[in-house]
Amino acid sequence: MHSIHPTRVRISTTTSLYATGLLDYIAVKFRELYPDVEIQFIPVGSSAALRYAERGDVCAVFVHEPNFEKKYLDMGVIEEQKIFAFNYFIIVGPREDPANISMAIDVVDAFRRIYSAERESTYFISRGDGSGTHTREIYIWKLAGISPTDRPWYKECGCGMDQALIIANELKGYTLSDVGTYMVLKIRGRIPNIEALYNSSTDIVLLNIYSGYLAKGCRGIERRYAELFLNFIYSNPDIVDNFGVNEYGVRLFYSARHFDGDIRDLWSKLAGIG
Amino acid sequence: MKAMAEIIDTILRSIMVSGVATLMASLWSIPLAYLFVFRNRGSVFIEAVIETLVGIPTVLLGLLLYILFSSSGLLGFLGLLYTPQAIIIGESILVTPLIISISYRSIRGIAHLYYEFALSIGANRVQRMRLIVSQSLPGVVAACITGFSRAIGELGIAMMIGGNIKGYTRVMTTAIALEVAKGNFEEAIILGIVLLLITIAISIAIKLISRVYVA
Amino acid sequence: MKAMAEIIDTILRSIMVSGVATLMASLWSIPLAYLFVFRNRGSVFIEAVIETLVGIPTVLLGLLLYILFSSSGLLGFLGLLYTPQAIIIGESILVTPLIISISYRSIRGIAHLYYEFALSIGANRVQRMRLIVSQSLPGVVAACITGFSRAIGELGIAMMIGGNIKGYTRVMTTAIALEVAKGNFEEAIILGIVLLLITIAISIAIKLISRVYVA
Amino acid sequence: MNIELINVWYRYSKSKDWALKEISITFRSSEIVYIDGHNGSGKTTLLKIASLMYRPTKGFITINNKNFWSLNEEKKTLFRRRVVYVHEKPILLRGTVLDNILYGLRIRGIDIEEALDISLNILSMFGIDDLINKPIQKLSTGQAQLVAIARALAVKPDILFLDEPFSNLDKEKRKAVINILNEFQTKGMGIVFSSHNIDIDGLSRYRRIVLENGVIASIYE
Amino acid sequence: MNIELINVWYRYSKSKDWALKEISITFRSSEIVYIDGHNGSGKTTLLKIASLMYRPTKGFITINNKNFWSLNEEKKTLFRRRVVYVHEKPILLRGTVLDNILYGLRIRGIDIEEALDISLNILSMFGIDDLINKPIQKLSTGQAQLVAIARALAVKPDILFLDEPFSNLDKEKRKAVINILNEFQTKGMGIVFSSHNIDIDGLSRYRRIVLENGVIASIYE
Ligand SMILES: Nc1ncnc2c1ncn2[C@@H]1O[C@H](COP(=O)(O)OP(=O)(O)OP(=O)(O)O)[C@@H](O)[C@H]1O
Ligand SMILES: Nc1ncnc2c1ncn2[C@@H]1O[C@H](COP(=O)(O)OP(=O)(O)OP(=O)(O)O)[C@@H](O)[C@H]1O
Ligand SMILES: [Mg+2]
Ligand SMILES: [Mg+2]
Repeated sequence: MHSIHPTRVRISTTTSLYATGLLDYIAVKFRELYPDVEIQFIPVGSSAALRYAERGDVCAVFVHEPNFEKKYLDMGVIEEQKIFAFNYFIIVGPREDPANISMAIDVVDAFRRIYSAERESTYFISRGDGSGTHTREIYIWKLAGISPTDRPWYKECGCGMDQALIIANELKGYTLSDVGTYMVLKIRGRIPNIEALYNSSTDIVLLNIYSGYLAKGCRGIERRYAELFLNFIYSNPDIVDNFGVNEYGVRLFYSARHFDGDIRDLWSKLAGIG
Repeated sequence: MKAMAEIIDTILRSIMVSGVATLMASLWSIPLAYLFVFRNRGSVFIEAVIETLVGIPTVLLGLLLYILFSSSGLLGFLGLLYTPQAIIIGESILVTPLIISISYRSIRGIAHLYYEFALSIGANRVQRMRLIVSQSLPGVVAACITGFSRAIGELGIAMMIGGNIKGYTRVMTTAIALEVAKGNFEEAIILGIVLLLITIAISIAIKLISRVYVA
Repeated sequence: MKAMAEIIDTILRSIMVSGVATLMASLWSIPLAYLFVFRNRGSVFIEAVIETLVGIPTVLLGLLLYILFSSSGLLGFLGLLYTPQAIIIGESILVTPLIISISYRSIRGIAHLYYEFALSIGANRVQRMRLIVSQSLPGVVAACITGFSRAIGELGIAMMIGGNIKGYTRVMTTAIALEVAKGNFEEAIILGIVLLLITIAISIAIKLISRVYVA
Repeated sequence: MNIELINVWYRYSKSKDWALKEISITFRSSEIVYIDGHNGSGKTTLLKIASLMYRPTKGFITINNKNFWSLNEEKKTLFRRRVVYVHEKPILLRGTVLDNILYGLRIRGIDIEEALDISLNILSMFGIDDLINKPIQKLSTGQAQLVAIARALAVKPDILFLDEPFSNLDKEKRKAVINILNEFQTKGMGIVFSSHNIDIDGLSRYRRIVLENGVIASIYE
Repeated sequence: MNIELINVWYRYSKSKDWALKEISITFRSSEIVYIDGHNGSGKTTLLKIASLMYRPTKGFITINNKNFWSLNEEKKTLFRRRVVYVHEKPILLRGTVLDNILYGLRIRGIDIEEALDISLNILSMFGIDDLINKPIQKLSTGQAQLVAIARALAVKPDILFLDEPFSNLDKEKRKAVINILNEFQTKGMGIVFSSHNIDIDGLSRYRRIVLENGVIASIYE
């Protein structure tokens, strides 16, 4: 039964997550169950997404930035965390890999190699926008005990993940990326000059955890449906696991459901590194 | 094919939203322009303010409106944020100074002349106003078209208070921005060219109207 | 305080980049405007093309230039992408139609008159050109200032081919966009107001110049 | 009809100087008055005040012994319809010559058939019937001036005020207009005009008023 | 100096009709010529052709028996400097009255002191020395016309072409200009002018040429 005025549930999300198409895909499936509910995604910068929740403009948020999430949780702005998916950060860089990071033993070693590479024009592109990815990158430099920010090859673009990858591709530089955005651009042929050079599914600092939250200010029917939607994602691991496999040839997201306890611990750890 | 349908949907929504915004803006801008011409006291000040507002950066206006419309904002209770109505309101505010300033200039250019003529030939008050309105109409229409062109090409407001929601508040400019983020340059270029064609059509329309006007 | 220094740095860079872009654009736009006035064959066609290009969406132009400048693009070997030079080139292309069209209109309005006058009083070819140039100068300067105003308020090109690299290609509009993405709305508003103040100063400058011009 | 100016002074709103000073004069039906004077002497200003367009800064205007500027809007319009002023530079409305001639008739509520009749008549009187459907931007300056004068005569005012009506006309057209004016005058119309151009041979007997610096310097009967 | 038009025809570029047809006439120093004719009869066109501004569509112009339009640019300029045309509507340059008077002198390479001298002289001749530093936008139409005529006379052309020079002048100024023209004529300057306005009493003996529809209809010596 379609009612004339569907209930609209607004969810702010980071642009990079939205651009993979996962959310729209899930929303379509959800609508099959709840035809009266229209899930509306507002793709924005990651920190802006949480800011919108704080101001009460959205009912839920999808983000992947534990340090920020923690801050807003502590402020009492968001609640009811649902970790619904994870994947890994990867280090991408020029195919020739001048810093030889594909031989690195761990991510810290990889960053050290980038730092001490023979330089002509081996750039490192930093998001520089205070996003979760940016925070993680800074954390890794810290673990490595080096500070690159005053180096001429260290470029802060103040941009989204897509733009950072495009810049890395053009300048033949390295950058830290989530695998989803990387695959989306790769498959469309936008970043032919760079490859995923380092990835690891064991390195906790490369773990990229996607969570959904309800905004505290959200009430009534909208909140009920938002909660339903979060539960729907959480309780349908197949959808998350299979999304994009046909199109991209690899898995973009792993459902968090099967790793529930562990992933929560890891999340708390990551939230502490901000 | 689904993508095509979506693109067309976005284009139609853009035209609709900007069209309504322009119409709304005309509703108050045109009478205001006439008012400023008729009561020409302090006109230098008003002119300066209006012309300054014409150049307001759209992100700034978008941001201010967002803060106003957001649920913790002054007008939050209206629930307008992230609706097409919000974009319409935002764009109508954006183009108001533009429509006023262009109309004002075109009306002022002729009002005195035709006022005197109407008086000289014995028109009564209503007939005088009617004459000035009819003689200045082409310039005013051109102003509205210019306003539409500005509205449809605008990104900041549509993004900040529209939210770029698929199938609901996504317009051509926000769609272009998103397609670029997705790496779909081809789609972005197609949308960009459609937008260009629309603005071409508009500039031709203005040319034709102003030809009638000179006539 | 470091933040303050950074903001000032960004503002100065914006002014510099847009200033150089406008100067470069003037280098070819102004002579072209004169050329179009002097050889007025096919002028209707040229006028239509130029006025259309004035309205080109900046994201579209930014995208096209990105494709051109990217390493796999035609001009990739120049290594211009993500440099201030790239923004300068992009903005100078962006404002070219604007400067041409405004200059053209202001020159055309007076060229015939002063050409005939110069001929009538015995000026030789060089003196005739010089007279037309000197009489049309204020209008041309106003056109350049309008171009600068457009360049400094432009986002699409600075973002797509400048890359918003901190301390290098970050300009006011891209900085505003970044602050918005970061959720730092207050900073974004401050930057937006600075941008607005600059455009206000510009519109006042145009008013003053055009007053001299009418004079 | 009598329009009497009683000690009228006029100053433009942004000006410090008086454009007209202590003007007392009466304009009547059936009479021709020629306002003479140097550039800037106040001819145009006087005509616009006498034709009830500008309100005197000081002094009064009475029409048939009624104080014009204290009448209500409606009555003012009724008087204004009996008096027409034609600008120095013709002001034409967008559209054709016919549209222009019709305008003055239509705002007086004259129905379209009668208005068309009158328009055709006046145009053929001026010998410009062939221009009837010409868009106004295709007229030469002289033709535009004829249209403006014809438009004013079409509404048969009691007194017609013409500001430099001959300035853009060549000798032949000038003659034609003078003949037409004479004809209307004999039918009782008052005509007041200003001119630099003293080649007005053939005009019926007129009174000449010379303005100097905003003051009436002399009157020749 | 003699400017001879030999069977000159002229057609404006976007026009189908000839504005001038088979014009043959000579203009000379020391002679006054009055070009008469209706609106649109070709007066302005003839003056602009004779003052070497417009190139005839057909026919020749010889100056002192040289075919003007086959000369090189430099020689053309030399002849043009000896002939000045003053537009119907005065065209003034931004700046002051002085800037305008100086212009014609400075482009002839006359040094600034001499040019200043000449300018002051001509302005006092016209009785407008007090306007010398006035910005041109503050001039009345009549004053602007005087400045344009003064500017032309300042360069002492062999032949001066004036298009409707009296149209914006009141009677007194007209008289003053006529006297000045007479004076220059007696010193050898040729003067050619067009006019609707036949009040040119006081002008020295002139030849009157009447144009009709682009053709010379009659010549009165
Ligand atoms: N709109 C105006 N604002 C201020 N002053 C004006 C205005 N119009 C005219 N004046 C001044 O009023 C005086 C009379 O002007 P008016 O136009 O009546 O003269 P006129 O005799 O018609 O001159 P002309 O022969 O040049 O048409 C002049 O000093 C003029 O400068
Ligand atoms: N720029 C032009 N383009 C086309 N035709 C023109 C142009 N200027 C004048 N004409 C035409 O050439 C003819 C002669 O015009 P011209 O200006 O020489 O007449 P005139 O005798 O000076 O008239 P007036 O007394 O109105 O100044 C007219 O038929 C006119 O319409
Ligand atoms: Mg006057
Ligand atoms: Mg002429």
